[in-house]
Amino acid sequence: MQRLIDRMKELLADGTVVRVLGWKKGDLGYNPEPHFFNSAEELDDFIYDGFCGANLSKYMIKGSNLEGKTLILLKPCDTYSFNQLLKEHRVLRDKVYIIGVGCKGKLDIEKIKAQGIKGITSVKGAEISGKCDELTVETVYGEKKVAYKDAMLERCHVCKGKEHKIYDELLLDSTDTCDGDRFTDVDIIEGLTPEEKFEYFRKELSKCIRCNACRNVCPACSCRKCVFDSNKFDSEQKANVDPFEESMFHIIRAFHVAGRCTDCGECSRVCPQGIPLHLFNRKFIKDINEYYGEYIAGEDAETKGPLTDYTLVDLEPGERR
Amino acid sequence: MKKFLKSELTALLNAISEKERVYLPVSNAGQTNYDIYNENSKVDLDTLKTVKSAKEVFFPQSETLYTVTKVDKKIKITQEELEKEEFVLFGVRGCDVKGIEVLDKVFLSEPVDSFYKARREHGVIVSFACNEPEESCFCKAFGIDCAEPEGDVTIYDCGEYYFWNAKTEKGEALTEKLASFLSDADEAPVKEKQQEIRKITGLLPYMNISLDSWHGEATSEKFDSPVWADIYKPCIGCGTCTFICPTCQCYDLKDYETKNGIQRYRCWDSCMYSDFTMMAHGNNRTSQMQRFRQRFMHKLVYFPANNDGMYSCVGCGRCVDKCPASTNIIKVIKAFEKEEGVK
Amino acid sequence: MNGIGVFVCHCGSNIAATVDVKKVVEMAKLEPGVVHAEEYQYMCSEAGQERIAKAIREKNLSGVVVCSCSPRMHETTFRKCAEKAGLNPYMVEIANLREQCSWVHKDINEGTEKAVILTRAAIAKVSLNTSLVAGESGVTKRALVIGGGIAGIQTALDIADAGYEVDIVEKTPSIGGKMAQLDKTFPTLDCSACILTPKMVDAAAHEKINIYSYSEVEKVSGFVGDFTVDIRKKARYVDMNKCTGCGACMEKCPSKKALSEFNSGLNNRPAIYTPFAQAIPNVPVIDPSQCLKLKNDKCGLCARVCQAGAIDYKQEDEIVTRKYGAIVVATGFEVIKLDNYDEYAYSQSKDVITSLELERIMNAAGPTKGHLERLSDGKAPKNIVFIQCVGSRCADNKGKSYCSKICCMYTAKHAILIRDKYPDVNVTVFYIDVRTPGKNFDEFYRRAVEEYGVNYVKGQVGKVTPEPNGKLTVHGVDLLDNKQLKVEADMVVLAAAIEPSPEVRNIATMLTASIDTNNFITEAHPKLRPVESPTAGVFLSGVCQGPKDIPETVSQAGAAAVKVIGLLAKDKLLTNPCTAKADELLCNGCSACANVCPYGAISYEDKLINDHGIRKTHRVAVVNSALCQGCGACTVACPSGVMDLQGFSNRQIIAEVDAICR
Amino acid sequence: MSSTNSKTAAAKIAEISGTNPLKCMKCGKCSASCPAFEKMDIKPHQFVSYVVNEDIEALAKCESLWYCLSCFACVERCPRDVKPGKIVDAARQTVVRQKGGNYLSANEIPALIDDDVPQQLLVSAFRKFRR
Amino acid sequence: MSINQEFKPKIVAFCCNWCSYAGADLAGGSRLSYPADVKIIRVPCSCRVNPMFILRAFERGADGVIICGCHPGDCHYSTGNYYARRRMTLLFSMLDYLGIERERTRVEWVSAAEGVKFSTTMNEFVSAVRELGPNRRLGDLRCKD
Repeated sequence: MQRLIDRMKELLADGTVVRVLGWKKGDLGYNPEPHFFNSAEELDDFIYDGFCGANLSKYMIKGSNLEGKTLILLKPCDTYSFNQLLKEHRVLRDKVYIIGVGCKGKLDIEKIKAQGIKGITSVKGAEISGKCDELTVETVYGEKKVAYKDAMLERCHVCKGKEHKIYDELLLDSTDTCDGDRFTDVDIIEGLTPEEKFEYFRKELSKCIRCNACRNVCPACSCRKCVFDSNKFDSEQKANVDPFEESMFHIIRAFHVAGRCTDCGECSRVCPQGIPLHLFNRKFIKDINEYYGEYIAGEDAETKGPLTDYTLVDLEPGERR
Repeated sequence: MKKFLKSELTALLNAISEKERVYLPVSNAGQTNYDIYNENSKVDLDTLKTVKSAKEVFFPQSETLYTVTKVDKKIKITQEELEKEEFVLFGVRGCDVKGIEVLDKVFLSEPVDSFYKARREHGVIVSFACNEPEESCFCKAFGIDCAEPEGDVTIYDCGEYYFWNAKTEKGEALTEKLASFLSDADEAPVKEKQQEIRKITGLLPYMNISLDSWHGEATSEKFDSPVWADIYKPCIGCGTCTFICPTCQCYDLKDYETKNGIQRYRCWDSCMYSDFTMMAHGNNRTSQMQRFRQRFMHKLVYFPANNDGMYSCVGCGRCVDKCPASTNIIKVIKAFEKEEGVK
Repeated sequence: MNGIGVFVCHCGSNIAATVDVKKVVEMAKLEPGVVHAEEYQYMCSEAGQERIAKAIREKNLSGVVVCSCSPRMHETTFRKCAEKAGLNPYMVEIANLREQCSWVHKDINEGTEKAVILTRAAIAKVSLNTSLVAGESGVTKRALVIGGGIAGIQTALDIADAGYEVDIVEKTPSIGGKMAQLDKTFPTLDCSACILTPKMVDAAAHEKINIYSYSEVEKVSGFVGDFTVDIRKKARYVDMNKCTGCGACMEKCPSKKALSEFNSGLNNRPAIYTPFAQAIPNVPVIDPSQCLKLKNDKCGLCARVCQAGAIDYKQEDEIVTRKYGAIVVATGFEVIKLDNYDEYAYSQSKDVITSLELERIMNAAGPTKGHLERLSDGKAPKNIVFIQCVGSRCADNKGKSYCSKICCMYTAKHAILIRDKYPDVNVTVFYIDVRTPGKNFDEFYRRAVEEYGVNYVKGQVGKVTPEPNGKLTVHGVDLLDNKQLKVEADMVVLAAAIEPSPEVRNIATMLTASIDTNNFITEAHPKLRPVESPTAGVFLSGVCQGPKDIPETVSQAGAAAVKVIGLLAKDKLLTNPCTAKADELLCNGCSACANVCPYGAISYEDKLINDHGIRKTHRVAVVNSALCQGCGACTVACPSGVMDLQGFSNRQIIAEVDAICR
Repeated sequence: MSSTNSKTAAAKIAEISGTNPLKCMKCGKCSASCPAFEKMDIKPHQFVSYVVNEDIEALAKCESLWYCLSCFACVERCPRDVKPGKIVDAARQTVVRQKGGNYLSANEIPALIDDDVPQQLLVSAFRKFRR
Repeated sequence: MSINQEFKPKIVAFCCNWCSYAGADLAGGSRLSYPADVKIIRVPCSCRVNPMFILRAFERGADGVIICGCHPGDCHYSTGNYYARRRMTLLFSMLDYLGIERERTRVEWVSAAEGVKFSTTMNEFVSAVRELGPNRRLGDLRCKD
């Protein structure tokens, strides 16, 4: 990580960039936050470890409006989001210098806590330079050990690969973390009866508190004003007054990001109620792949998205292939 | 002091719920939130913090206030009925009990909110001492003792027994109703447990955070600080912190046209939202920095200024746990500490 | 908002019989915003319109709902009426109580209930309507005619005579079409070529007409008044400017195996050829699939004999892009393939032929030089049987559901011509019905029976079997005698159904003109607008719209020409004001809308936006309303609902949904 | 037979045959195609008229029913998809059903089969007699 | 099977102006009947139909929603129905995924000449929705009777 910090300081010093968009150390060992570092001194608080799951690409919408060039750190999966934002003219390529950083799988503190670990004061073993096998969690109730894999975010188990799709330079090594198929869960749900499906999603969605965290964190939800905040459409919603509104919100959100979602998994990561929101997006990704051919949003910044494209022989609605 | 066997809990809950609604932490699809008890409920008193706080029992996320119907071309208004049945709110932690006290300041002072008032009058609060406080907890900073929470009744979890301590008239009345389950008990195990809890409390990183510089008179000094411009940046403008907060009380009024008239309802709103307090001329606060500042200024400065020094934060730490960008009130306080320390 | 007026039309009893119009009026009055409601016998009548105008003036209405027939029928009528009374025409909405309510349902309660709901939806919509003003667009004073048959030639001549430039695009090497292949025409029996070729010459000589022969339309974009068309001029391998039309090349060409298209494949033609002697342009083309030089670089004889040096083996297809104000489709027809009717032995015997083939046999320039003879052995036939309705009027999926219209008459023509020239030949015609509506048509048919002794038998033929002796047995029935017949014939002529040219589907797609299940192009209105397609600026001439004989085709061609002239005579056209519009305050500039716009009407600008006092420069979408046709694809592509369609706005449609579901 | 009965009988024929007699345009291709035309008292193209006119009684009594070879040439060639052969078939079925019982049982058949009997005859015989 | 004959489903039909709306007019003109439960909303093109509209209809108590447009290749705007086809394919597959019966939503291509198809389509669709019974899964409870 020191290599990374040195390089960032170098780029700040030679004027290539005027600020760094990275992660700032937290105070509990697992809670770093996205941060704009404006000087080399500030970088003393910089961190890049297993808990830096947050996808920084969306912050570049803001970053693109700032004076001068911003250095942004992108993990392999974040580069897809960045490309997609670039395609939609939401970020400006010439306002950014991209260091693609390696990734050994990102951690989910909820998964650690779900193992009954409470009162955490620090976590060791999450360093990017380390081997990333085991975490040592210090708590007020004693020390606990957790296998790194068991604490990894769901998305890292079905990682799209550790290749950066856009960058100016690359730093730090990655480890392959993929050990599952990302459509398994979608398949399982597709196999349920309509009653079971309804029951499953009703239960999950009933937890939704309409906090909009999923939307606001989503790099594809980059609208200046969301339809659900706007009165233009008579579609404004603020609370889950009725179960329908939760379904409506999540269907429409999934639909709006269909063909644009890079499956970065941020929606599920941030949901305070642990709703597996990525399942909606994955469903669409799976359908699009099956119906219209393999398509990975954000693989590049040019290809037309599947919903703004067509072929003469597309599947009819309701037909299955 | 009374006590009952932990194994008797279900029977006790069944007994209450025969006559009255019981709200308590229930696990649903992997998350624990307050819900109405029934025999199939997966009661979860072990999870320290429900995702949403207990405030929604008195101040639901959305509720209809009145309905407007049209009879020919005339308009008729029907007010929604107020709460008139007794209910029990069971298993509330100390911070959430305090949160209700904060809400009382808002809704029970003039003009009184009749919907809230009716619910408060009909609800009995059974609180729960925290055996295992967590790293994000900082109730102590607000003078809350999680080993000895307020409430009509307080329950302490000690070994195979729940100890039961009625503290108010309402609590006594409930105790009487449940007399068959409760036996007299010695305070000693409770005291012992409380010692244990307080020891842990001392070890937790946030519990002793200082609020000295935060008070009703700090308005201009804090408002104009350059710190805000830096610390707000990670904020993504979602409403997670507000909606899980036990004290946030802002709401919006909206209309919904149903087949049988137009319902006017209120629903929680978040000062973090870009369309909060949207008016014809636009928004009061035009940047996320201003919105971010508003939330913490309100919790730690404006509210105490108007409520005899009472903060509208109770240190439950939910926002610390749940913020998507890992920014929170603790980070704000610490940032100011650093800035002011530098000065 | 001053208030909405609701006008419920009885349409005589068309609506009133199934919808309680008084109830509709009563219910409409209860809707919010409605200040006036009335019913009347015929709202579209002058008196009806006057009622609407009066209410608009007197009650100062801000919106009008007319509950009447389909908006496709009278929306324009009522809009004009509103405009005259001082209301913006786009403040009028129609509740379709006739085509979509009273005519569909029988029960008056059901009908009335639905009518009330439809009216409610229209009221909900109109209360959100905004005044719209039509824009203007220019007119390119040039017309394109696709197809160079009699329909296309006549349309082109009529347009050109009015002083406008016309281009004809013909896919074959010569104009002339099917009529050029005909021997004689009914009922006058004049020589087809004698009346057609002067018209072909006129077209070629006309200074306003430009013929793209051996060419096809490749791409069409734009809209009424301003179409841009790519025309592919297929390589002829002969320089049009140098060729003198001497024909030496055709004579010398050693490759003579190709079947002559013009002679319906009954004889051969060389690889370098003009379809027929009177071809226009009289410049041959080289068929690359037959030419030895082009196929394997041998031969080259034609280049050597051509004194003008017109042969150019290196010629390539050329794309010409031109602008047009109007497009006429005159793509004509083909005879259907007879694969599904093998019971008539068309594929088994050379002596079973189609009527079009008979035309060529009868023609002096045809494969038999006009002698009636069997193609199998060249002998003169003694007995000829005609079978009508082969592939027409079929309800199964083998043939066409429609009547091909021309067969009865040309069969009578053939029968008369044969009996006239060869009185010893017996002619039997098996028919289902003989249809002769047309001037002098029935008289013509009767002459075949009465003067020429043609034997007409009512009853469809079951099958034709070729016999070992070279004859054909026709297994028929005489329904009037209730007898089965076995007729021995030397030749059987099938009146095969006609169908639109196969290219029409592709052309219709390019023009966004709709076609029916039989591939005929749909007219804008079956009765009132028979020569226009629903797509503005696209007109129909000839059989592409439906089966027609020559005089009908010529009249339709003229009518289409008049419509084109009417359009080209205008300097400006009013454009549809129901176009898309972006709210630049909230636009993300993400390009989703531009990606789906079929007209390239959306571009992006960096604009200084004032959001309640905060000024920022944003990349925002800008719609060119002259190009936008109002499909609305962009409105759905836009994730933030910023792009909206005027006249069909999100709020308006949602209001309709709400009103219907209430 | 009362008029309601003949109505239901006609409807029954239409239902069993799966055809719509009203689609017939009286072209006669069925009769032209029919190999048993000469023997028939009611000709194939007339079948539909009997159904349309609800004169099922006459149809049931006619000889044509039993002369029809079920070769289905008419069905194959009918341009209107009316399938006169199916109408005859349906009429036969109603008659056979009324008589009750089968003329042949499955077990009796093998013994009766001549080696020279063409397959088609066998099938049509079944169609005709075994209901 | 007991189908509640009393159940009168609410059916919203979005019809494109150029083909299906004209097809519906032709059905009327040809006096071909279909249930009065069907109410048509005219849109310029099937591509104008926002998934929001469909959900809105269900929210407000519709039991079925059908979208009719020109046949693929015949769109008045050349390509509108191709986009509609993809959008609706995905939307329907999401509804299905959430347990909303697929039979409640449908896309049909009906040309201006297909009055018969319009009427048979509507008859079929309405009876399919009738068989399913009222829409209880997707809809706002506040909008129920």
